[in-house]
Amino acid sequence: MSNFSLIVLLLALMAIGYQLGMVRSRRVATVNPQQKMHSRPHHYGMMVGLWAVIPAFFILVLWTLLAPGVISSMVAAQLPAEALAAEGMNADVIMRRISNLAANFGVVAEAEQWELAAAAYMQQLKSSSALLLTGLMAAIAAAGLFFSYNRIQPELRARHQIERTVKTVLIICSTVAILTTIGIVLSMVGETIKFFSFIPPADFFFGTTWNPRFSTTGVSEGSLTGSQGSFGLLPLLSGTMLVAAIALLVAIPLGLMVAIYLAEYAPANFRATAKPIIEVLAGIPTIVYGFFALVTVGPFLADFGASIGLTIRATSALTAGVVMGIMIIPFISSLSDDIITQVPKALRDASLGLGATKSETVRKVVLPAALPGIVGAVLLAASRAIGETMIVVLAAGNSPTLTANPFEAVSTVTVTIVNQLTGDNDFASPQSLVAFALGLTLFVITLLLNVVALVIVRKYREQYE
Amino acid sequence: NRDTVQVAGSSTVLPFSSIAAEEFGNNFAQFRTPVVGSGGSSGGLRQFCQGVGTNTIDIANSSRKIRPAEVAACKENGVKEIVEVKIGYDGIVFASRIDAGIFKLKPEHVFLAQAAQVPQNGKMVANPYTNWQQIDKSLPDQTILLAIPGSNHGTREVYEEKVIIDGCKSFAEVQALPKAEQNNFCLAMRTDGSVVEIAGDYTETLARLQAQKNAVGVFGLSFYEANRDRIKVATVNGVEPTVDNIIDGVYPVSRPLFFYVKGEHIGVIPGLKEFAEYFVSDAASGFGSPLEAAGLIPLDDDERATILANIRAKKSL
Amino acid sequence: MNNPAKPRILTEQDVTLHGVTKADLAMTAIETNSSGKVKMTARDVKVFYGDNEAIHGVNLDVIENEVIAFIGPSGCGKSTFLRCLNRMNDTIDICRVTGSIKMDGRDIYDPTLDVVQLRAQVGMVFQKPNPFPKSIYENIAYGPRLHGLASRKSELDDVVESSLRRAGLWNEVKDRLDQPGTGLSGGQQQRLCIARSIAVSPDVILMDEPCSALDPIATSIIEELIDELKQNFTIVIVTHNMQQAARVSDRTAFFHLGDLIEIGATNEVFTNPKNKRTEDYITGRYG
Amino acid sequence: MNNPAKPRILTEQDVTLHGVTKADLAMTAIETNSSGKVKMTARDVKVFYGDNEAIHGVNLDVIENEVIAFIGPSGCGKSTFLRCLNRMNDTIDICRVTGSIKMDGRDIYDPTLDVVQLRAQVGMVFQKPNPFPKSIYENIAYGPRLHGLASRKSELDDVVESSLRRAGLWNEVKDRLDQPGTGLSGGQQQRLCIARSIAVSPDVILMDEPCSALDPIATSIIEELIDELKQNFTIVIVTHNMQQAARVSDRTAFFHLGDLIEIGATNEVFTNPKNKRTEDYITGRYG
Amino acid sequence: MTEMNMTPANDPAAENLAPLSKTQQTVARSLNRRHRQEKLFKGVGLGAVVISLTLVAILFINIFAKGLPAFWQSAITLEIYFDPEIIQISEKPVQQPDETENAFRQRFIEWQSEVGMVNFNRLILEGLSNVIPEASERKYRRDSARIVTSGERYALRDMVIENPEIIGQTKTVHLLTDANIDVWLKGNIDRSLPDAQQQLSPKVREWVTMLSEQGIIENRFSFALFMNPDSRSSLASAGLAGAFMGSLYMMLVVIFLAVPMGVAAAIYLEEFAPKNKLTDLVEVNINNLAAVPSIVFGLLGAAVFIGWFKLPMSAPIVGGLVLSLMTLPTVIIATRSTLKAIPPSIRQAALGLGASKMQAIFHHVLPLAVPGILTGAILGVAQALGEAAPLLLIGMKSFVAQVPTGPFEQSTALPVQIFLWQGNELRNFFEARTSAAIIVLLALMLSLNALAIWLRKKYEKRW
Ligand SMILES: Nc1ncnc2c1ncn2[C@@H]1O[C@H](COP(=O)(O)OP(=O)(O)OP(=O)(O)O)[C@@H](O)[C@H]1O
Ligand SMILES: Nc1ncnc2c1ncn2[C@@H]1O[C@H](COP(=O)(O)OP(=O)(O)OP(=O)(O)O)[C@@H](O)[C@H]1O
Ligand SMILES: [Mg+2]
Ligand SMILES: [Mg+2]
Ligand SMILES: O=P([O-])([O-])[O-]
Repeated sequence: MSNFSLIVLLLALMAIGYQLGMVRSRRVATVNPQQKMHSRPHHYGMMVGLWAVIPAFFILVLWTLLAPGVISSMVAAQLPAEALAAEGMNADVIMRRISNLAANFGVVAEAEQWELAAAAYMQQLKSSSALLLTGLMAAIAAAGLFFSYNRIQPELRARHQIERTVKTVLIICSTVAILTTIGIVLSMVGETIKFFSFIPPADFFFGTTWNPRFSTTGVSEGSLTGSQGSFGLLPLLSGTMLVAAIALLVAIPLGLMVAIYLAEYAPANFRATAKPIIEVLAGIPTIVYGFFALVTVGPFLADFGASIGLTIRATSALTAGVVMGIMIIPFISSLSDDIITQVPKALRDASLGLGATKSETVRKVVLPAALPGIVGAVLLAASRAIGETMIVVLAAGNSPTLTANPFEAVSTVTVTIVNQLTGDNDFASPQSLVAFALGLTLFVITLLLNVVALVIVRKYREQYE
Repeated sequence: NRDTVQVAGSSTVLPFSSIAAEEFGNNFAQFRTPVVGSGGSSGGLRQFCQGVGTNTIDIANSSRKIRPAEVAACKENGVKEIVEVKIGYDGIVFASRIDAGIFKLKPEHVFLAQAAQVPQNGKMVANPYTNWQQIDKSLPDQTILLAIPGSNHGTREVYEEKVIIDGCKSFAEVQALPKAEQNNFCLAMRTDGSVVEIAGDYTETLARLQAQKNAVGVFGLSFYEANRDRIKVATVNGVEPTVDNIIDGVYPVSRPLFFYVKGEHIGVIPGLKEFAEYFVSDAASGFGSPLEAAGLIPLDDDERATILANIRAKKSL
Repeated sequence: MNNPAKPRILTEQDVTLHGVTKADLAMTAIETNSSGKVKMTARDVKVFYGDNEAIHGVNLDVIENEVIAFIGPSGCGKSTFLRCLNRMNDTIDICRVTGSIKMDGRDIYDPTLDVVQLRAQVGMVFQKPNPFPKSIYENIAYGPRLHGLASRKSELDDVVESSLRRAGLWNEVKDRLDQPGTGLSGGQQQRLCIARSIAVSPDVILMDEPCSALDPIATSIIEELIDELKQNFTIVIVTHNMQQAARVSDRTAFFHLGDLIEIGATNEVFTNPKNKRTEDYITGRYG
Repeated sequence: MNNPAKPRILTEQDVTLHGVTKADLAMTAIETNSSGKVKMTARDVKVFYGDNEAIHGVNLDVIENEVIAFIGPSGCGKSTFLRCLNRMNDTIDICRVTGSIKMDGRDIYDPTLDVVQLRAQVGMVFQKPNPFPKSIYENIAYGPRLHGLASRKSELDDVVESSLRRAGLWNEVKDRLDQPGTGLSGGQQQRLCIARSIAVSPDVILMDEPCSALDPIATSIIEELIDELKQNFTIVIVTHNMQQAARVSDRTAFFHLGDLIEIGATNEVFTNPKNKRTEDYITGRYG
Repeated sequence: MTEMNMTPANDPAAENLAPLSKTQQTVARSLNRRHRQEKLFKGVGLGAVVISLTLVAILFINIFAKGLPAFWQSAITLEIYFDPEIIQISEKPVQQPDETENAFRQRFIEWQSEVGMVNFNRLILEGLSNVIPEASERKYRRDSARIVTSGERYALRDMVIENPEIIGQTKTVHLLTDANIDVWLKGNIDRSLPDAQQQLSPKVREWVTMLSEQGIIENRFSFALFMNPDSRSSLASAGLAGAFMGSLYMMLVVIFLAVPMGVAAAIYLEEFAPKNKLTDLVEVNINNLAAVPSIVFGLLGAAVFIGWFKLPMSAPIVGGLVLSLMTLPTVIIATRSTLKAIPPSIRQAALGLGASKMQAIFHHVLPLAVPGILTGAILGVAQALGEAAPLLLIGMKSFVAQVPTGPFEQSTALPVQIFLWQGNELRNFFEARTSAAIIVLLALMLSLNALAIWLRKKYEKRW
């Protein structure tokens, strides 16, 4: 039976357990009228349902994780030793061949007789394993059901059991975020280490040229295979910072002023309409922004620059930054607006009562008080800016040079990750592996950024509450 | 078990593969239409070599030949039957905006326009050129702005191999360099913004041409064909990039296109073998076929017959 | 509180004894007996929250350099009326004020009047202490800096010190002026707010139940402060604590359900109320 | 705790009068004059907020079906002690309680005791009215539904109606039971909260300044309700209003700075306080 | 400090105004400057709002101006005679009572293949020659084959498969014209360009001009755009149905996975978790996840869901899982801040009535948090819906010529479709289609959001 249908069955069982538990608890209650039941009937029902399902589900998970390993070792134990010796192959490869055969996939060259036998054995083991699992689960579920059913007594704290289960589920959900982080780190660390076996870390972290080359150009000549290009992180980092800084320079003043106006000055219904409209800016696909930057903003900025005697490239850090800034306006405006409205009226009254004008109150009292929240909003926006890819791909000029001039073309870490990863590079070459090193570096940088921000916010929070 | 053929790989091959898949789906009612993914030649091959089983792809498209290292990696992971299928050729052209000057390029012009250092009077000096006319009087009076494919494109490899290296080695100064350093020298690019690497599709190159009148871009032949009203093409060594010229081998910048079939999956994934055969059939990719209409430069009939036979025989690399 | 067990002592006799006229009662008592100059006058002031009339036409004068206490049961409109006096009600969207309130002869609801200036002249201490989340120094310096009252650092330091001294807080905080004002105890915070409001030298200070959140010791400090402040300022104080009203105020006004029921010299109001409801209230019949 | 500084006012006479044994005296005077059965006993209860001791060892009995009032200046620990009685202090992270509190002889801080059940038995009305943002009906029905007190809709309707009637709110809201409870006026909200807590028929009701936000009329309704409720419930009420304490309570306990200074029959405490501080407080010397 | 004014002004109604004290004079002097500042500040705020709204407007105008034309597409109206001479097929199979399902399907597929062998192009050609007599001439064969887009022959085939009765009848059908004709008719190609730069041959241009003057070719609302999956071989029939369904499935996964899980995590972290170093770490970690470039989630998804859990490639389920992981931090952060804002008095009210902590949260706190949770969901889902980068790595940047019927079937997604189309060489055509796809994406996003905003309003009312 497939895992899916097993799960459906379990759910059905849960419903049955629920009913049984309810009925039973009502009967227990009538039998012991002098004693108050600790929990409500539906709590008992739910408890029986959970008892029926959770242990069985646990078995299912465990089995699914362990069974394949057990089966292969059983098959491996069955393999004729002389055949193994004769093949002189490594056992891993043989097992892969056998499991391919068992899954009805072809293998290279004709399969040996003993291989076919092993495959058949494996298939047989698999089907009996499935049977065994179904049986075991049925037994466990029934046991759980009857165990809990019989335990229903007035003093049994069914609600506590349920709440403990729910809390466990909540905890599991909150570990997903952590598991994701671990997953991300794990999926990058190995490749990063491989990358550093090609390129010394110092060259990566402090290198000032980014020119990874093509891992294979001129392979036919054979002369280039040794050449690895340069993998200096700094130009990419400076590009990332430059673009993000410009974006924040655009978004922070605009977003903050929007937030202030909406929260402090605008009439309620204007605010109610304007806010969601501005929020749309965050939902437009980034590729649209990219083309908007490339086709509209870039040439406009270039012409504008020319008219005031500045050389601005059509695709530059400025173009990408400005457009990205537009995209993250709502992150700052909406979140800050919420936070500004949360600043207690008492503070405003205190300032107004001293004879401050509204703007003085906003600037000197409300904004400082809202600062921790605003920092959070800016941080989220900055995160988005650093992690953004498409706009930069299209609008920043994709030129990894170390420059602080916003009118020049630049490239960023994220763009480079995409390029190197989806690129036409050997997947074992440093050109491709560098993507993982870049990803991990960016991860660490944003982590540091967040830690710093948390510390800052904490500091303010202690002062301000 | 999976009943749809899964393809991934080169974005150059993607349109051709998609058309073949669609036609296949329309003509073979008993099979589902194959799903064609992209992600670049290497990306496809990487997935291809992950192993055998339903959650790995059946076919990898590639705008270059599979490399020995990749074959080894494949074998390492149990993918041992790799059937190589060549489907045709692709031309690469230089084009500029329709209202810009007319270019009659030679490889050395392009090299001089993009190199970090150029040979001058026996010495290597930092690239002094900012206008095409400084490179050659026959070229238009236009600021140099080259939009070349990014290093994530298979096209870049052909471009460097057939244009840059070629142009570069025509200089005696370069020939004088030690053999091992020649390529390094040739491929070093100026970083003053005159050369832009395009990581996206040809449309992005086109958009760049639209934004900047002076830009010269690198395109696939079929893309140029479909946009003749907006861009005009440059001759290379005086040869027009046409299908005939490419088939005859007169036009220098062209390359073969491939796909690789996972032999282990043949007979397991329904329609895999049939799709591969259909792809190289005369109806799909011969002369007058939909693929030719889409810009593929077809193989000649003999070559196609051999390849078809290879598929039937599951001839592995 | 005056012991609730003894309310009956107010007799009919008492009332006549204090010679209250009928006219006085009819006008809802504009008490102008006073010795001093009139600082603010309110005539027929009504306040509406939306459609709900919270104050029903109050007439009242505030005399210069006096302490006037507003008492009355919860929800009777004390705070509302107080907030009219420096137009803090403007900050409540649905609030509307009619009638006239003048200060030094000038209508403070005149559209040409600058409300910012008015609030600088009529300071306010709120019911709940609301220090700025800034340092103690900055809390005090905020107003003077805003209005440009001190041009140099040393002047500002002087203003801060003298304000804190007068609020009786200087000794407790002089060593930690740079620490946040929110870190002070409730009573200290309230005194900080008082110091903050006297730092801009207003003419009138409005205090809305300044001691409601305070313990007895803190309360007595604030009461002493009020005593001292009335040398220079006119003070309007709202309190639900009759003992406090009795202790600190020169005159007392009793509000009930949006009406000003009675106003008069404090000792008179407490010992000899003219109105039955006042009597009931101060003797603890309700509230 | 009966103030350790002033144990002397308990004269030998008093002790014999009420038949207190020596042992009891050693326990710092647990006042058990009473006619009724003891419902809750607190012995040497100390409460800490972090390192700060807010209650310094209080001993106190609550008698069944009495109304006991806690009075005392702000911050003296009335609310804190009240919250100990149904373990609402558990919800404050930094709060720690020592000593023993028993209800019907059972330690309520016993780890095996189900705190949820305790709170169903000891209901609480908070200082600030906190209706659920649900309909009036749902506000009342929530508790009975939670505890399965009414199985059918009609039963539930009955519970809702009788609870609202007893809280004196039925006439005002009977036509709008489906409207949000938050839309009621402050006083109505407070009565709603009272109705909500009596709907689950607790044994003891704790009320933390239930009238602080109310006008006189609402106050008197609640006071009448308390009078009525004490037929069936035991009521502990915190108030800063001595008139109220005098009117509604059978016994009064005076707290000061975390100590229980004095406890006794209400008329005795008010007319004849044994402790100087109690006297100062109730005569308005401070507070 | 205060310099009280000494003027005797005993009459309270006196109109001669009392002079101000010295400090108040200083205040009065500062007022002009401060009021100017006030105006400026307010003006800047209003300006910022106006700029932001203008930017929204510009982007929308930009997208709509480009995309709207793609909702209409030129089609030719032809009388098609389903000629029995050309359509020589056997009887449509009917399931026999003794026949198994499988055997019947086999037979039906054989019959379908037989229908597929028919040259439906000939039907079209004959229909064409009714309106263009020259079309059937041998020398114009190439030209006449380029009028109707190639995919329409399958439309005719499907008509026959659907209902073999029509063989022998004449039907009026609207067939999509070739994409190049559409571009030409919409005026996106400069008609004065020389032949060498034109996509259409002179003959075709002549015909098309004539037919559109006669009204035989006209712009019709393009249902194909909504009903068809993507197509490469017949560009004019390319549609969004596949991508739309793919995105929809993914969003369902995100909504049913990321939102509940994020809320659960937020509840635990905010209401239950002890406040210590570990929870600080978790908080930083979640904030940091929000900053991880989306492509990295793609890497993770490929490794975990495809490599480890062996889920199918290119399937919306995997895309949904990856996007869920990506959206999770947004939902958690939004929910946590909402939970923080809910007054503790509500929790205490419930606890005081004898509700357990869990009950207090689920009965009272969560319902109140719904608006904030929905805001988080709006932001998260909008982001997930528009995200393409991580999908590249799990095989969703694919050409899929079928509409998926479930989340486990291969499919593509709207942003990916936008990606693929904007890279198409027939730029004039696809520029518009890309924008049309963006409009559809925005419409999907806005309708998901509208739902959330509606719910948010509904729950907000109760406060
Ligand atoms: N912001 C407001 N919106 C609507 N009604 C209000 C508002 N503020 C006060 N009210 C109403 O106006 C009336 C008077 O309220 P006010 O705050 O002036 O009472 P108060 O005398 O200060 O009472 P307390 O002693 O409780 O502070 C009350 O009925 C109150 O409900
Ligand atoms: N959550 C808390 N954290 C820290 N300290 C607290 C907390 N709650 C109360 N306290 C402190 O405990 C002491 C007693 O407070 P409590 O609230 O019990 O006073 P109260 O007698 O109810 O006063 P009031 O009449 O003002 O309500 C006070 O000093 C107060 O500062
Ligand atoms: Mg008030
Ligand atoms: Mg309290
Ligand atoms: O996608 P490519 O064909 O350029 O590898």
